[in-house]
Amino acid sequence: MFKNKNQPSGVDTVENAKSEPDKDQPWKELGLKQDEYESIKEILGRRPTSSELAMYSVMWSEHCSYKSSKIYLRQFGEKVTPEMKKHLMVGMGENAGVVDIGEGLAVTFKVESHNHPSYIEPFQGAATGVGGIVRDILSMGARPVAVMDQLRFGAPQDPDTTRVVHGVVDGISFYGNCLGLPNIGGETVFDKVYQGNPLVNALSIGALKHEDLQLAKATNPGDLVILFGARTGADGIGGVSVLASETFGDEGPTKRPAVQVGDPFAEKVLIECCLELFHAGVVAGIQDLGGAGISCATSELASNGGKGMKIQLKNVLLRDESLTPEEILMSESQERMCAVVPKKKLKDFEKIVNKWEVEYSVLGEVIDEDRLYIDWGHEEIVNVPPRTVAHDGPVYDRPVEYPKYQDALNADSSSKLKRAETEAAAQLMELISSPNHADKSWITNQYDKYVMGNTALAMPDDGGMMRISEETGLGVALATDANGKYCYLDPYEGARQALAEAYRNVAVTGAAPRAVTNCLNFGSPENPEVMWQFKQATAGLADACQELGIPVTGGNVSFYNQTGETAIYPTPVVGVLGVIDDVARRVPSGWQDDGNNIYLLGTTYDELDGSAWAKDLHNHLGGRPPKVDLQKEKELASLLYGATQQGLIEAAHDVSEGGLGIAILEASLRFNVGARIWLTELMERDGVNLTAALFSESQSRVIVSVGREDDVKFQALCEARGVPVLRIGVTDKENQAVDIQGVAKLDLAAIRGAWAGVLPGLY
Amino acid sequence: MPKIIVEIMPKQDLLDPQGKAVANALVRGGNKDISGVRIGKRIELHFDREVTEKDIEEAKKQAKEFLSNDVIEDVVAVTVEN
Amino acid sequence: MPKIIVEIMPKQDLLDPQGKAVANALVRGGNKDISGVRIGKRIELHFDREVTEKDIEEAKKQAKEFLSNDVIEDVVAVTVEN
Amino acid sequence: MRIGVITYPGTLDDRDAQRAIRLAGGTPVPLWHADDDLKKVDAVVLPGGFSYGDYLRCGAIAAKAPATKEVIKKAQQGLPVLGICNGFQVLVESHLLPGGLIRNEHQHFICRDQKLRVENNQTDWTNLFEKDEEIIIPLKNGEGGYIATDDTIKMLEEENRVVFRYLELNPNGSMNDIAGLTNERGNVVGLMPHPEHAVEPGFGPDTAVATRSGIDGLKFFQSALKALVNS
Ligand SMILES: Nc1ncnc2c1ncn2[C@@H]1O[C@H](COP(=O)(O)OP(=O)(O)O)[C@@H](O)[C@H]1O
Ligand SMILES: [Mg+2]
Repeated sequence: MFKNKNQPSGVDTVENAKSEPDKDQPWKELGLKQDEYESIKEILGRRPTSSELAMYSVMWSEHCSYKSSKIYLRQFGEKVTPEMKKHLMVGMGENAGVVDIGEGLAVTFKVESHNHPSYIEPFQGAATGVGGIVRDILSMGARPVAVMDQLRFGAPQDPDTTRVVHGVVDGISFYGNCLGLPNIGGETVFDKVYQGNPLVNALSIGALKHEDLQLAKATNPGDLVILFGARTGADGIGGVSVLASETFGDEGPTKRPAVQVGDPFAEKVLIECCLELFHAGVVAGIQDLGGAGISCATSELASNGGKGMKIQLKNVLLRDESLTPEEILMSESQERMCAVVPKKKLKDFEKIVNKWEVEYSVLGEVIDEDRLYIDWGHEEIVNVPPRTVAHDGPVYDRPVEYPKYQDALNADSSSKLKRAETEAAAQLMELISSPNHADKSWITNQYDKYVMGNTALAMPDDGGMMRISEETGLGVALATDANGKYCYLDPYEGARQALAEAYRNVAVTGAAPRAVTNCLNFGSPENPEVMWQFKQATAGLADACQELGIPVTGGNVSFYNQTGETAIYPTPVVGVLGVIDDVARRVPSGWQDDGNNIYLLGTTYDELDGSAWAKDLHNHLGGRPPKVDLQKEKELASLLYGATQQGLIEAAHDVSEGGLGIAILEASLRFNVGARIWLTELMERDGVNLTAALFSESQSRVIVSVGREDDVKFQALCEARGVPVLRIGVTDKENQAVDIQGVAKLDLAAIRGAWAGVLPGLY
Repeated sequence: MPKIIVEIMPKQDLLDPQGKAVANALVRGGNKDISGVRIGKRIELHFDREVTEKDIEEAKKQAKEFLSNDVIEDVVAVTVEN
Repeated sequence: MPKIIVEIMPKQDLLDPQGKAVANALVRGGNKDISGVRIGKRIELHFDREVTEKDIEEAKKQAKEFLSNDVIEDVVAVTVEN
Repeated sequence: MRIGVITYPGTLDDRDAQRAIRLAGGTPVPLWHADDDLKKVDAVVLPGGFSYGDYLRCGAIAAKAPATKEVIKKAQQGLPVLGICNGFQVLVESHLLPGGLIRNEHQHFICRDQKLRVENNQTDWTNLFEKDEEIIIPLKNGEGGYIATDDTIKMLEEENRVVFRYLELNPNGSMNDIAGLTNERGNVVGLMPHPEHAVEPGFGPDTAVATRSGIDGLKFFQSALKALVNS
């Protein structure tokens, strides 16, 4: 595609671009639109060289430029008050946001998608997804300390789902375990809407001292630009622009660009090497290489620092000598970093990378000019203003259209479904043994949750929690959520709900929510109805963050998750980070002691639209998702925080998908301690019937267990904070059962059998 | 014992981290002349009887569709030892 | 490219769970005649020049001492492709 | 007492092992794989992880490292050596312990709280346990299936060199449920599960008493300290 027979070296030079202005160029094959190509010509005042074309095409791809989402993402920054920014050291726009957690410490966290590569080659796709997000965290100067994974698979029984599940879980397990990062949580959802478009999102979190913060900037002319880590090869060339920026045809992926192959060992060594470089103070700026490889690293470092660079591309260490300059610029080979190093620190830099046996080469230097020059030997092949590549890409205000199906969908409420209250127990058992509510340990047991010795909570608790300071016990909790069904019914409310649920899941662990990340998984932006969903969801999320008073610190957008005309449910994965002053106060999601009181906090409404009861038991999806009241959510979180600070709560578990019934079973299964439950008072107080009491998915609800000696105190606290509280049962260690009075006495062993066998049976 | 031997290697263009690690170890150990190492699989399919043409056909099919992953690997040989 | 190919298999009388898992999958898929599967390694050592007798000697030594673990594996072949 | 912990490229649990030594009352000494200087330590821990990415065979490349060669020499003279998971694999590849470790029977990595029985409490790393004591420590490995020839297995059983055996569930298909071994002299012990992850209340395995409160791993390191004091 790139060879030019007229040049002796076969390379298209800047000179050549001037002398041969009318040469045909493969802009279309590279994913550019006609007007985008024209505007490149306008910027340069000539046609681009083939290398420049390669750079612009990858950097202006949807995945790298956020061209369809930019105008909506802005509101995450705009709808932020100074109060919300109080703890924010680095906000959106950097590799990852950085949040002050006190004691001179900070954490950085972000979630990112690797959906398309993971469908084509599930193992390597998922593995390199973990690798990529970890490098983002590392590039902020932080030591990565944990990962999480948010997964959406197709129908559980479909043979292709088996392929994807095995590959993805193996890939995450392989890469994360080998890096020595505990996996502390995630999501697993099955739905046939994700059949041809599985979602593989990976989250990483890192910890740093305030003074260790690094930025991706080249600000000092004369500093050296050094590429280090793995050699550059032919893998993943144009993967980002081609793969993640287009819809798969009905027949599945047609383009099979070379996939990226991950080497977690190389990345582990790179992490240790980078941390040593940071602490030795030898780097002035650093950027990871992910999508768009060297094109991205050079142009972003220069653009962020308001400077330029002069690069000799022949200095790039290659795995395969036959790579063309265009391919080198576009290669997405993994496990590489780009550092800006003052000349006088070069010796120190070399000493450290040599210790870790990491290869490096000096590509060029920072210049005091708004220009990125790249030479190939003696020939100039790139001469561009870096900002135009990195930041001034096209911005689209895509057509938006209210979906034709939306009104009918919202009108199709679940109220017509039969509520057979005599079958409630059977329905509960059916739900707990459906793939979406069954035990996920077949997956999570493949992940190391112990490494580093700082994991305070992990699967199956509601949020993951890490100790950050060994001296004081200061730590952070993290949870992510997204309910695609709710978002399909109402993307605005659904996005608010995702935030509310993640927020609640952090609150139940005993931590105080502080910051947000997100990964917005949607269909094609070229479909106006999808764009409407996107517009609604981003507005919902931004408004909700403002209401809860916690800022978005960063995130990622994944479009084109659609096969033919069928898009996935809008799936905005929202991650909430909380802070806890001593992880010793953490609260698990299951009761342990005998005879403790079980309370339901919050109010139950008749909200079964979009519920697991409707979808998983009746194959119905329609109506309106549950209402979200963020003021209540805030009060609930603050109550939980106060109660855990006083050590009043033994266990807390949020009530979400599957409703109260599932929450009770989960809290009992956690430590194999049963419960006696009564629901009549609840039904009377809230005016709901048994089906709603058990299966409604009303928000702002949590079940807690409280020791008898703390009862009075706890109830008083609830009253003072105005949180509805109702005793619904008592824990019961003797009877190995969950006895729901008037419904059924369910044997714990039977529940466990039904719950634990599902995933192993399928995969 | 009659057997079919299927040999599979990582695709030339793609990174072979395992091969790289072993190459480095060999070089560290003094084998300076080795320019690279690649590591693949050798899969033996055993039979209780003579191998037939049909078995070979089937093995070739399985080699491509199941035993290897054609996105990242090549089947480099399918041979018979009777 | 000149290369030496080293082939290594798990010892005959030791467990090979991976081979067993593949055998089961093949049998489930309809290949009823396969009596067993064993999975070993095929290691290619690449050279930028012709392979010499000395290289082969050295490769055989490495195959025994490093590339395989003689407690659990056998080197079944060391061949040259020039 | 100074206990060295070797870091290879790809080692993961080195800091955890150091923490465990500290909590047991010893002084952890970080050792670097490329150094043949063991800094006069009184004992050595080969920690868990994926040295050299576990490529070729787990532990195979690390077995050739200068620090490992020194450990092999000193172990033959009686230096207490504990190999955990990847460290066990290094000991096997170094032929300090017999047999081999291969991919788990079920083909998956597995991380779980594992019950073990202490079969031999006469080693440098187990002298504080009761014989037949049942303990729970985390297990996490992809290639933990222990195999050996029938003769080797017979010898190990006859000489009481199986130190730990898996109880309730054999997580990786190990022969005779073998979780850990010792050498003839009892100074070298290797096991797949991770005692260094069960040393601090709040961060260990779940127990019947409280979430993540198991600290059965502490006795490994305390045993070594005791052995050193007595020697
Ligand atoms: N893919 C995954 N990776 C890691 N942890 C997971 C994954 N899927 C589920 N989990 C964990 O398993 C537990 C149960 O999951 P789930 O039932 O989905 O929780 P919830 O209903 O609270 O969202 C949680 O701790 C969750 O973090
Ligand atoms: Mg939850």
